[in-house]
Parts: sequence; structure tokens; C-alpha cells
Amino acid sequence: MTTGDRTRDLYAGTVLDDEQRALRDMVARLAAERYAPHARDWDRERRPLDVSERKFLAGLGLLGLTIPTRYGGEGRPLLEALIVLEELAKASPIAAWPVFEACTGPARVIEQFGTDEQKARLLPPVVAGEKTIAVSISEPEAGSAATDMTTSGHVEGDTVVVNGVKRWCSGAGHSEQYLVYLRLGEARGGKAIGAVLVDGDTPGVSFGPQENLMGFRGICSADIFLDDVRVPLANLIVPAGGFSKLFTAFSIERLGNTTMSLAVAQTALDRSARYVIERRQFGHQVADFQLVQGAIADMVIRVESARMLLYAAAREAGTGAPSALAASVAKCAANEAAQFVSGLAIQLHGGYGYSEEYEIERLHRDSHGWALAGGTLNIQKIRIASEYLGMRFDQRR
Amino acid sequence: MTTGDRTRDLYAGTVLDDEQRALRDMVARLAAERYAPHARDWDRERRPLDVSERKFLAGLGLLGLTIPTRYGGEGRPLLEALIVLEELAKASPIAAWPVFEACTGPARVIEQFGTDEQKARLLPPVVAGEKTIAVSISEPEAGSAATDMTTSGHVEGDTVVVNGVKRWCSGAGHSEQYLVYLRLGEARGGKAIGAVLVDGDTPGVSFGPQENLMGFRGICSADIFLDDVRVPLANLIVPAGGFSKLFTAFSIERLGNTTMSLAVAQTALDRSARYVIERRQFGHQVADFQLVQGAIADMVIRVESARMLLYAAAREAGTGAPSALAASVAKCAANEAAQFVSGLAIQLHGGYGYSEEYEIERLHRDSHGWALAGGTLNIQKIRIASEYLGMRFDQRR
Amino acid sequence: MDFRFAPEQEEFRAQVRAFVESELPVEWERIDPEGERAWEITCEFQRKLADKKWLAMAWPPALGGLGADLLTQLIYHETMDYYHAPAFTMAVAWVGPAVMLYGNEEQKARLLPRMATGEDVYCTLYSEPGAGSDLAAMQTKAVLDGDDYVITGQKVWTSGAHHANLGWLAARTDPTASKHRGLSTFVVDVDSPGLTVRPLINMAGQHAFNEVFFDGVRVPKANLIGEPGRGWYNIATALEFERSGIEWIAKARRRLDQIIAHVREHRDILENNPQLRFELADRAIEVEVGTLLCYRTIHLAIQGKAMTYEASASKVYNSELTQRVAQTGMKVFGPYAGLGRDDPRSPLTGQLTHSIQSGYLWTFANTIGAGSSEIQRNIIASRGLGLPR
Amino acid sequence: MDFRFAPEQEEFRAQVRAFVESELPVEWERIDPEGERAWEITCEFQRKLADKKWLAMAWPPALGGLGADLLTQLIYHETMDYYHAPAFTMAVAWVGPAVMLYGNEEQKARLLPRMATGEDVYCTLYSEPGAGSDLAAMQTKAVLDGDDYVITGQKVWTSGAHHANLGWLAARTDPTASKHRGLSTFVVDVDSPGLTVRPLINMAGQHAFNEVFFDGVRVPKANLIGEPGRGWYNIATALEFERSGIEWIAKARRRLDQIIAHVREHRDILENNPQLRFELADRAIEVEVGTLLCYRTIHLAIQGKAMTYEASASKVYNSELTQRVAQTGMKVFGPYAGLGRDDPRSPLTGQLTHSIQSGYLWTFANTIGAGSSEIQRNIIASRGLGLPR
Repeated sequence: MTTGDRTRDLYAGTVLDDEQRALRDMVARLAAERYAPHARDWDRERRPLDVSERKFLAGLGLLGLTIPTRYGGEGRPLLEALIVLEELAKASPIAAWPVFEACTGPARVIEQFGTDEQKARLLPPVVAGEKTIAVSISEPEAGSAATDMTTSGHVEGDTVVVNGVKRWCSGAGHSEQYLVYLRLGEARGGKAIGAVLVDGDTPGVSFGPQENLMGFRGICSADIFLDDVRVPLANLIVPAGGFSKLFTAFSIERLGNTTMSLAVAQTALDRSARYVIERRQFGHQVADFQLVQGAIADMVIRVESARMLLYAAAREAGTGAPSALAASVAKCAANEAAQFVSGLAIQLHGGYGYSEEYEIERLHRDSHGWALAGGTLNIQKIRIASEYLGMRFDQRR
Repeated sequence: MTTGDRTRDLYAGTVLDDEQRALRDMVARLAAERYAPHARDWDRERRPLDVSERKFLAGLGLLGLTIPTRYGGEGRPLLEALIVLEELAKASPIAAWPVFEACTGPARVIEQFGTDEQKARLLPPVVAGEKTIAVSISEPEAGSAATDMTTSGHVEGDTVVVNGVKRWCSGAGHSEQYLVYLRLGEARGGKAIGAVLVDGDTPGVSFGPQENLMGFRGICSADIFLDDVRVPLANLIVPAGGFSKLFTAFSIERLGNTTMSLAVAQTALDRSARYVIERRQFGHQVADFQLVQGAIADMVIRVESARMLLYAAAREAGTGAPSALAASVAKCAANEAAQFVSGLAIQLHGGYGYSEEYEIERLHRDSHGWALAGGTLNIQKIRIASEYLGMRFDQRR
Repeated sequence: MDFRFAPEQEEFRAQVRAFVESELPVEWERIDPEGERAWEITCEFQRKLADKKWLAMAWPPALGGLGADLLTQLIYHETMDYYHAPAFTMAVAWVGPAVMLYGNEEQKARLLPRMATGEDVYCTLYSEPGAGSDLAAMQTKAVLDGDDYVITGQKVWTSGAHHANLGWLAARTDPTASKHRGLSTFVVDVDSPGLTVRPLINMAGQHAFNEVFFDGVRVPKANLIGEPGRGWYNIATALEFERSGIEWIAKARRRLDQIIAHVREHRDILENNPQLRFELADRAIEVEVGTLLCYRTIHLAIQGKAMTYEASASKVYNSELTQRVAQTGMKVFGPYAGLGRDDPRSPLTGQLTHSIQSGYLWTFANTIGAGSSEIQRNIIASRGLGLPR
Repeated sequence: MDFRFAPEQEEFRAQVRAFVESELPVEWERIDPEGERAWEITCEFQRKLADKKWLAMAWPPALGGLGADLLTQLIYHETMDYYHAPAFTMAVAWVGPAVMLYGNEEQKARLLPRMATGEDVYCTLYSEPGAGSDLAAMQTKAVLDGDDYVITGQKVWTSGAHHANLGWLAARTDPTASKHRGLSTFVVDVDSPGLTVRPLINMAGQHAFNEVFFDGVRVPKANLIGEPGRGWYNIATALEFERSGIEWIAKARRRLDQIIAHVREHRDILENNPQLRFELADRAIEVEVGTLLCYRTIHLAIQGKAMTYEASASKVYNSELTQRVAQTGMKVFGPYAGLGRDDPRSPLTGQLTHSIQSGYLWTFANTIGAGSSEIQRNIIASRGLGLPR
């Protein structure tokens, strides 16, 4: 019995159409055969996906799913990219990472806000798997308000000179390019903030040591030092003041994050379902205990809630961006579901949940990473209240 | 600012189509004008809806929404009846009750399992608002397993002679007809169980005193005593052994229950949103406190989760029944959301949440009633685990 | 370190228990606690308590007390509250201490003995529509006019104003001072012209609270307690007393004992819902824990240590625990928990289910009253942990 | 009732604290607790403890102890655990008590003094792949063959087997008896031929647990402790000792103290996330509560009362509390909590974040080890509340 299949058909054909289900099944098979067998080793070795594998995914068209056809992509709705993302992430988040970056990450910022010239120049290499673009926003001192950032860009003729230090950049040191958010003028708050695309090998760019994070192993993370880095003005993707409208692009990334969290939750549920059926304790199948049944039911409810919120937000997005409210609601639900379900999975697995061999502990470690990335739960909840109540809050009180 | 409107458009036009949104808005206006002003008095007086009002709802076609056109109904998908149900229930659960019974209750059992003769005879009066059919399953001694019931029906020629005592019958004493589940033979468990339709004024039918329940005020509840009640055999809706297939019909009722709970949660959220904007404390708008923002966000997440699970299950049902798993998942999520959101609403309202004047306390009282009705949370969770794991559990261990 | 009570303390506990069991009518827990019969029982029972000088036992004998120590008083309250006995008066609990600390000699002699005997029944007039958790925001005015203060304004959530003959009032005497410095405290006659009591029906369907309207009510200057403008500090002292929390934990323990007794006798409850075993175990741990917190708070008071955040900890924990115990009760009794008190099918002739159901609904007031749980947590964070505000 | 420790007890606490602060290297909390350096420090520190006869202080002087009372021992453990000091040995904690109760005189004389000095290091060999929470299901066989028992089977989750020279083993001597009656207990030499230790890497990335394989390992009959077939009862006694819980609460208190100190110094944390005030207040209440539960459990033991469900209550509460404290720490430090121990950007040179992060991951073992929380709750429900099984 494959419990995963049951869930998938919880709402029969009404939630996904036949084509979407075929796409999902194709990727699920691929992921199970090609990536699942390596997931544990890659995690232990903190090893990012090989470039050859990224090109293999590109060859299947999976890196260009949401990029318009004129730039080499497939121009398909966001929902389809998220379906692919979930199936890859269920096998290995490391294998899913290039799809996350290409279909919901900075490439989408370029696709939404770049000039035609920029799109034509920058997107095809992403679609082809030749380059991955990472995003870099956070800084050591900026706390939770991104608009406090101090990294600066100074225009000199046709060049932007960039200086500063960036922190918590996922993919740092491994990605070829970085969409760096920075301050382009003297105005305070968000008004002077924009973004430039920086090649990782530009002189003046250096990386701190790779962080040994609790979760997200194999997705590189490091500080980025930018020391008089000269970037062509043509790489200015978001001019000063464009930051405020970027929330639409961030909403796309939040649904990518939601999907990665959902994959954690669904996998923890699938493994728990298998475990409680196979395992016996005190003379009974573990699944025979009502406490266990209640736990499985609570897991199902949380996973399906997150999934339906994700699908609704993604459907609304079409080939564009979802509303900020829908994206934040889905992200919170999925982040919390992943923490809850993977935590419960550890308990259900007894000692085995705590052992590396069963991969349950990896899921729980990752669940915390996703809740911190892309705007913490706390920030998301302030945003939800703000959008829902139609009020603006000072996030500092 | 009407917060309710914002929520409704959280997923823009993608979750409901234009026609469904028009239906929803029409009913919302009607409910706000015609029922909301009486909601508090009706609750305090524990007063069921007048028959004239029921006929008014019938005149608008709202009692026959899910009944096939050939029996006088509208033959529309379940989802549309649930949209109507929610809007009425947000104004007053008492006003919503006849729609609940007609569109998701025992009338649907007749519609799904009755003979053509029965449907033609019994459904048009429901659609016309002339009769409400209540359902009667529970008994004093049967505990949580419905199949333990002892009320019996004995066929004598073209008559079924019914004897027994029923408990927790919502609508008892006020409804014209009762779909009574009973034991039609000697076989144990569910095998001998069927259902007959009993007119409330048949000799031998009597009612215990009206219960002063904590919630559900204005929806009558009483014991039913059946003492040699002679029912025409033509009213045998479900023959012995039909009980097991009834779970499809019960799944429809569970989505009705889900909707009533969702209405509680949505109303508690709407009122809280209004309160925290209007009210000031310690020199600030209540909404300015981050603790309050977090609470509002958690409410939004729970309400939207329940709503998306409901819509997905209802969409899958079409004009028929949803899957048992989808219905139980939606019911648990909505029952728990209603308890959580209305409990939090009391806290947010401070002393006012505790006062009858603000109706928040009524929402919380009702939230407990819905969680007990139609299969408790505990039973639902065992069912979810059972369906998800593909195992059958003895509910008694 | 010793967790035992002394033998004479245990003996006193047995004595109080025996008194309640013989003197409190068995119907007490079955009747409407806000009805007329309940009030009759309350008055009669309190008269007997006054005869034993238990009503204000910690007060000096000259004022009608026994000069009992705080631990003896704790045992008294714990036992009385376990039986939900009407052995608590606001007058003794916080009006008396404030009068002792801030009143003049004439006021002490006039007011205190009648509190100790229960002859005077007080209600507390603090909360206002715009001043709930934020008590210092109260707007009711007291303006000096000759020998009287003239009171104008509105109070809400006033417990028992319909039974009280006197009110313990905080009102604003100086509208120009900062919000914590312009308040004063008064004893006011509930029968005064211009004073109107309007009932509020609560979530449990009971009339326990009132709104009280002041329309130019005249209060003699002699009834101003303490200095003008010091009212906030007078009532803050009293609120801290209110927060020791033994009343919640004792009631929660009784309720839990009753639930457990019922579950022991009805095996089908755990057969149908084995998870309740764990939930009952958790509640049992928590009741032990809450009791220890209360004991420790009182112990600190006996040591003469200031009770600040420790009392808040006890109050937060215990008031939230009563909610959880009632929720567990709701699960144990299922639909029967929703029945009215008079329904013969209610378990234990209505007594238990009613206690759980109204307990469940009432407990929301517990987490809101006397400074909401959030405010208590703020006190712990600031005074206890030294966190920045 | 008195919540204070006696002056000499407080003085002893100060003495222990001073000892730890002077003798435990400052690097202790920064290094990998499963690394070689940590093991060196552990051995050296335990030698010093043995010199003071603190390692088994409650044992009789003849066996290498001080004959200290349980409260003194509690203070010792509470203080040591607060500093996460390596002052606990399984040998003293549960192997020794079992040998004292069930061993013969030769075994006592041979085994106990070397436990008290730390010369012998034990690992515990109970859990098996098919016997986790359900310990009595263990299948490892011990078959008598001449003067030896021959052991065949597999154990898992064995703490510190890679450092131990002896193992405290439960194995099945009678395969025909009911599952609780066929077990026996042995002391086994870890270097025995046929015994293999294989490391397990845990969630915090540490090597604390092992799998241990027995392939015809020969154990002399003289190392059978107690009667054959009584092994289940021997280890049940030991498990109950393990459940008193002061170790969790002391560590949780330290962690919370450190978090609060950090929050006090970094105002932006509460400015960005004011809700953490409430969460920290809750944790502070809970740490107080958990401490009181432990004290009371030990107090009951001193009174000679059986510790059954009280110890379970303390264990459930405190092991779950350590998870909550670590979760709060994760929120306080955000992404920094996820950094590795060596990262210079970790707050307090890695010590604190590491303690929180590995604490967070480790605490899952706490709720699973020594009988999971569910089993503890079952004990409370059955023995404490008398609920039907």
C-alpha cells in the first residue's frame, strides 16, 4: 500500500487536472529513482547538487517552467512549477533547490521587473541550467527589517560600485550569480533600495566560510563580502525605489518556500504512515493505538490544509504573482505544519525518529530552516494582520 | 472598511466563479437585513425559526438547492448550498438550520437512497418549506458506536412497528418528520440497521422536555420516545443492511456541519477584526499590539485552511457526495478552527467577549455543539487515520 | 525544606472540612449560584463563619479576627474553595486591607468590624467601559462640593452589586494629573440617590456582573479612604492580594477529582476515548504543580518577601489551568456536558456537569479578571526576569 | 511547610558551585561533548569528584560514599547539572543500586567500590531494535553453557558504549517464560570476544549512541546479578531512579538564564518580537514549577513514601519543558541558532547557541528515553489516578 497515492487522490480529479497529475507522477518517479537514493548522503556531506544534475533538470524543461517561452522557458502557470518542486523536494531538497531558485526565486524578479534586454540576456542561461541566481538581502546588523540594510551601490558612469556585507545568503559560494539588494542613494527606509545582479567571480566578491547550519545542509550558506565590486549598470535590475513593488516577486518566492515546507510535512507523514503500519509494539501494530491514530489524523489535517492554501494561492497567481496575503497565509500554514508534523513524526518513530538513518530528524531540522527563510513566521503574521485589517504597523513596536 | 469583504476576495475570482459570488452576496445581504437583527433575541429565547420564515427561504429556492429539479429543486452542486448556508449562519444559525437540514441533512439521504416514489412524495414538501426532516440516530446507551443502537422496527404486513428511545435529536419537537435509524432484524452490528421516516404526529411518538443546551439554542433538542409507532412500509427509506453505504450521505451532512463551524469561525474573526480596530487600550489601538496581530493572523490562517478544505471537498462532491476522508478532514479542521478562533476572540474582546451583548460568547458555545454533532472529533480522527492508512480499527480499543 | 503541613495545621484542615460538610446544605452545588436561594445560603453560612471568627481570621482580634497566620488562612481558603463554599468576601479580601493601610482611625473602627462579621456586603467598583485591563484609564469623576464628593460616571463587570449595601469605589478626583495619580478611593452607599445597578448576563447564562451608573451621587468626605490622588496605589495593593490564586486551584482540584471519580466508574469512557487517560494525567500533574505554586507564594509572604511576580506566576498558571480542567471535563461528558443544570440526565444530578459547563464558561472571566493573563506575564517579564519594557 | 533549604544545605550548594567554577575548564561548554577532549575532561573531573567522594555521595562510606542524605545529593546534582558538568555516571545512578539490592556479597565487594571511584565505566544495554518503549519485548538471548552464559543478539541506543569498559546487560535466559519473567541481568566486559560496538550519529550530529552486537559473547556465571528470570524487576527499579528529573530542570534553568541574559543585553530582540516577553515569562514559571516538582519527589522519597507516579509526573513535565525552553531559544536567536558550534558569529562564542540547538535536538531523546512521555502518563493515570487500564 502506498499511502502517498491515497493522499494525492483525496480530492480526486477536482484539485489538479489530468495534465498536472501526469506531470506530478512523472517527476515523482524521476525523483524517487534518481535522487531519493542519494538524499541521506548528500545531507550528511552537506553537498550541493552537481552542475551536471542541474543541466539534466534543465534538459527536462524543469528550470524554465515559469519563464516565458520567448526566453526559452515553458511559460506555464506557477502551480505547475510548485507541483514539480514538491515532488523533487520530497526526494531531496538539494535536488529541488535549482528549481526553487529558477521558478520562484530571483529569476522571477528579473522576469517580472527586468528590461527586455535583461530578460533576454539573463534568463536563458537559467533555463538551460548554466547558471543559478541566488538572492541576497539580509545583513549582519539589519535585524528583521530589510529596509535597514547598509550595503550600498554607487553609480559611476556605466558602472555600479558595490560595498557591504551580506549574511544568510542561501547558495552563497555555489551559485554563479547573485541578485544583491542594496541602497542606491541617501533616502531612508525602502526608498533608496534597489537590486543589482552580481557575478560571483567579479573582483572584490568574496565569501565567508560555509556555515554548518542545523538544517538546509547541501544548500550552501555563507556571508558575502562586497568590496568595491564594479557591476555594469546594465545589471541594475531594480532601480532605487523599486523595492516596495517587489513584494509581488517575494510572494512568488514565498509560495516556493511553502512548497518546500509542504514537502517536508508530506514526507514526514508518509514515513510515519508506513512506520506505524509496519512496526509492532506491546503486541500490537503501532497504528492500533488510538493516540497514534489521532496523531496521524492531525498530521493529515495539517498537511491538507497547507496544500489547499498553497493551491488556492498558486491558482490565483496564474503565470504571475499571488496576492501578498494569500502567500503569507500559505507560508505560515506550511511552515507550522512542517514543524508540527515532523516533530510528531519523531515522537511516533520513538528512538528511530532521532536517528539519522530514518531521515525523520533531517525533515525536522529543515522545517526550522524554511520557517526562518523568506520572512520569519513572526514577520509573516504581522503582514497577514496588516493586510487583513487594512492597517500599516510599525514592525518595531 | 469591511474586513469580511477582504477575506472573501483573498483568492480573487479563482476559488468561486462569478455566479457563485453573486449568489453569496445576495444571501449575505438578505441575512444581514432580515436575520442578523434578531439573532441575539432568538438565541436568548431559544426560539426556532418560524414556519413562515422557512417558507420565505423556500420561496427563494434555498431549501431545494441540492434537490434534483424533477422533485422541485434546483439540482445545483453541493458547494452552492454550502455558500448559502455559510452566509445565513453568519447572521444566525437558527435561520440557517432549515437549509442545513434540507440541503445536507436527511433529505439528502432520501435523495441518494430512496425509491423514485419516495423521492417524489417526500422531497417536494421539503423544497417548499412545508416540512423539515430531522435525523435521529443516537440513543441513551449506545455510546459512540452508532451500530450499538437498540431502537427496533418490526415489519407487520405493510407497516413497520417502531419501539425505542432516541437522544440528542436536533430539531426534535419542532420538525414535522424524523428519519429514524433503527434495528430491523436480529443481526449484530451494522447489518440489521436501516431507517424509516416517521411523522412527528404519529400516535406513539412523544418528546422529552426541550433541553437547555449550552449552545445550539433555538435549534430544538429533546429525547424522542417511540412506543409501538406504526409507520407505513412505504416510508422505509433504508432497508436493513443499508447502513454501511450511508456513509456517503453522512459525508454530505459533515460538510454542512463544516460550513456551520466555518461560519462561527469567520464571524468570530470578523468581529474581532472590527473590535481591535475600533477599540483603544493603554493609549493605542488594540490592533497596534503585536500579540494581537499574531492572534488575528492565526485566526485568518485557521479560517482560510478550513474554508479551502471545505471548498475542495465540496467541489469533489459535485452534485453528489464527497469522499469520507475529505469530509472528515474538513470537519475536524473547521470544528477545531471554530473552537480556537472563538476562544481567542473572547480573549481579544476582554470583558466584552464574555458578555452576551457582543455575541462572541454565543459563537464559542455553538462551536462546541458543532464539534459534538455529526460524529465527535475523536471519531472523525479515527476515521481519518483508518481511511488514510487503509486499515480498519476497532473503535473500542 | 519540608512539603508537609504541621500536625496542628492538618487538624485545622480536617476541622474546616467537617464544618463545611455539616453546615453547607447538600443542595448548594446544584442550585443556581446567582439565584435567591443561593444568596440565602450564602448569608446564613457566612453568619456561621463570622461566629467562628473565620471570615476574617487573619485580622487582629480587636477587629473581629483571630490573628491567624497566613498558612492557616491558606488552609481555610483551600478547603472552602474546594467545596465552592461561599466563604470569601471581597470586603475582607481587599477592601479591609486597604482600609487598614490607608484609612484613618475613625474609618477603621467604623468599617472593619462590620466587614469581619459580614454585616456589610461590598461590591468593587473599578472597571469601566474604557478601562478594563488598563484600569488606570478610568474616567468616573469625583468632584468635591462642600462636605461631599459628587460622583459621575459608569462602572462595569461589577460582581454582586445587586446584593451589596456598600461599594468600594475608585474615581478620578484630579482630571489634570497623570492617569495613575489623579485617582482616589471611596466607600459608597449602594442605596445613594443617583446610583443605578443594571444586571449583565454572562456567558454561563448567570447574573453575576452588573453595570453601575453614577449620576451625581453624593459621598461624604468622611468616606474618602486614604489621601486624594493615591487611589491607584491603594487598589494596586488590593489587586495583588487578589492574585494569590488558591481559589482557582482548589476549585479545579475538586472538579478534577469529580471527573476522575466518574471516569473510574464508567469504563466505557476510556474505552471509547483512551487518549483521555493522558489528558487526565496531565491535568493531575498540573493541579499538583499549581498547588505548589500557591503554597510557595504564601510561603514567601510569610517570610516577609515581596510578592510580585511570584503571585503573577501563580495567577496565570492557575487561572489557565481551570480552563484546561473544564475543557477536559467537556470531553469526558461529551454532549451531556452541554445539558442544563436541571436536566435529570446530567451526570451526578446535574451538579457535576453544571459545575464543568459553567466552570468552562466562567473560566474565561478568570483569565480576564484581576488583570488579564497577558498583563500578568508582563509583570513576570519585567519584575521577575528584568527584561526591557 | 517550608520551601527553604537549611543553612548547611545552602552552604553545601555554594561549595559545589565553587568547585565546578574552579575545576571545570571554561572550554567545557564550547567543545564537542562527544569528542576526545570532552572525554579527557570528563575523566579528570570525575577523578576529582571521586577524591571528594561526591561521585557516589549517598552510598555508605564502606562502598566509597559519604552516606549523604537524598536532599544533599539533590543539591549536588542540581548544581552540577546546571553547569552541564560531567558529574553523573550510569554506574552510580542505576547499576550500583541494582547490585546493592540484588547482588551477592562477592559482587558487591568487587563491583561497587570501583563504580564509586569511576574506575569502571558502564554502559546500559537494554533497548533493542524491537524493544524500545516496550523494553520487556527484548530478544537478546543468554544461554547457560558450563560456567558461562552465551549472549547472542543486538542492542541499540546504547549511550557511551565506546567509552565504557563494562556493560549492564538485560537478556532473555528463559525463552519459554512470559515476556516479563524470562529476563536476567549481567555485568559484561565490553572487550569480550564477539562483542562489537557500532556508532549511531544522532540528530544533533553527535556520536552519543551506539548499536552493540553480541555474537556468542561468553559472560561468566559469576556476573549474573540477582536471580535468573528476575531481570525485568531489577531494571524496573533502576528505571524508576532514572526518572526523578532534576537533571533536565537544572539544565533547562541554565539555558533559560543564559537566554534571558542575552535578551536583556540585546534590546532589539524584544523590540522586533515583543511576544517573546510572554514566552519567556511562561518558561520562567515552568522552570519554577518543574523545580518544585523535583523537590517534592525527592521529599517524598526522604519520607520513605514510594515514588511511583510522582516521579513520572516530574519526568514528563521536565523533559517536555526542556523542549519548550530550547524552542524559545530558537526563536530568540533566529537563524543564528542554526549555526554550528565553531562559528564565530554564534552568540556567546558558540556556547549558548550550541547549547540551545543541540539542546533542542537532544530533547527529543529526553521525551523518548527512559520510558516515553506516553508511558509516563500511563503510569500516572493507572497508579496515580486509579483509572481503569
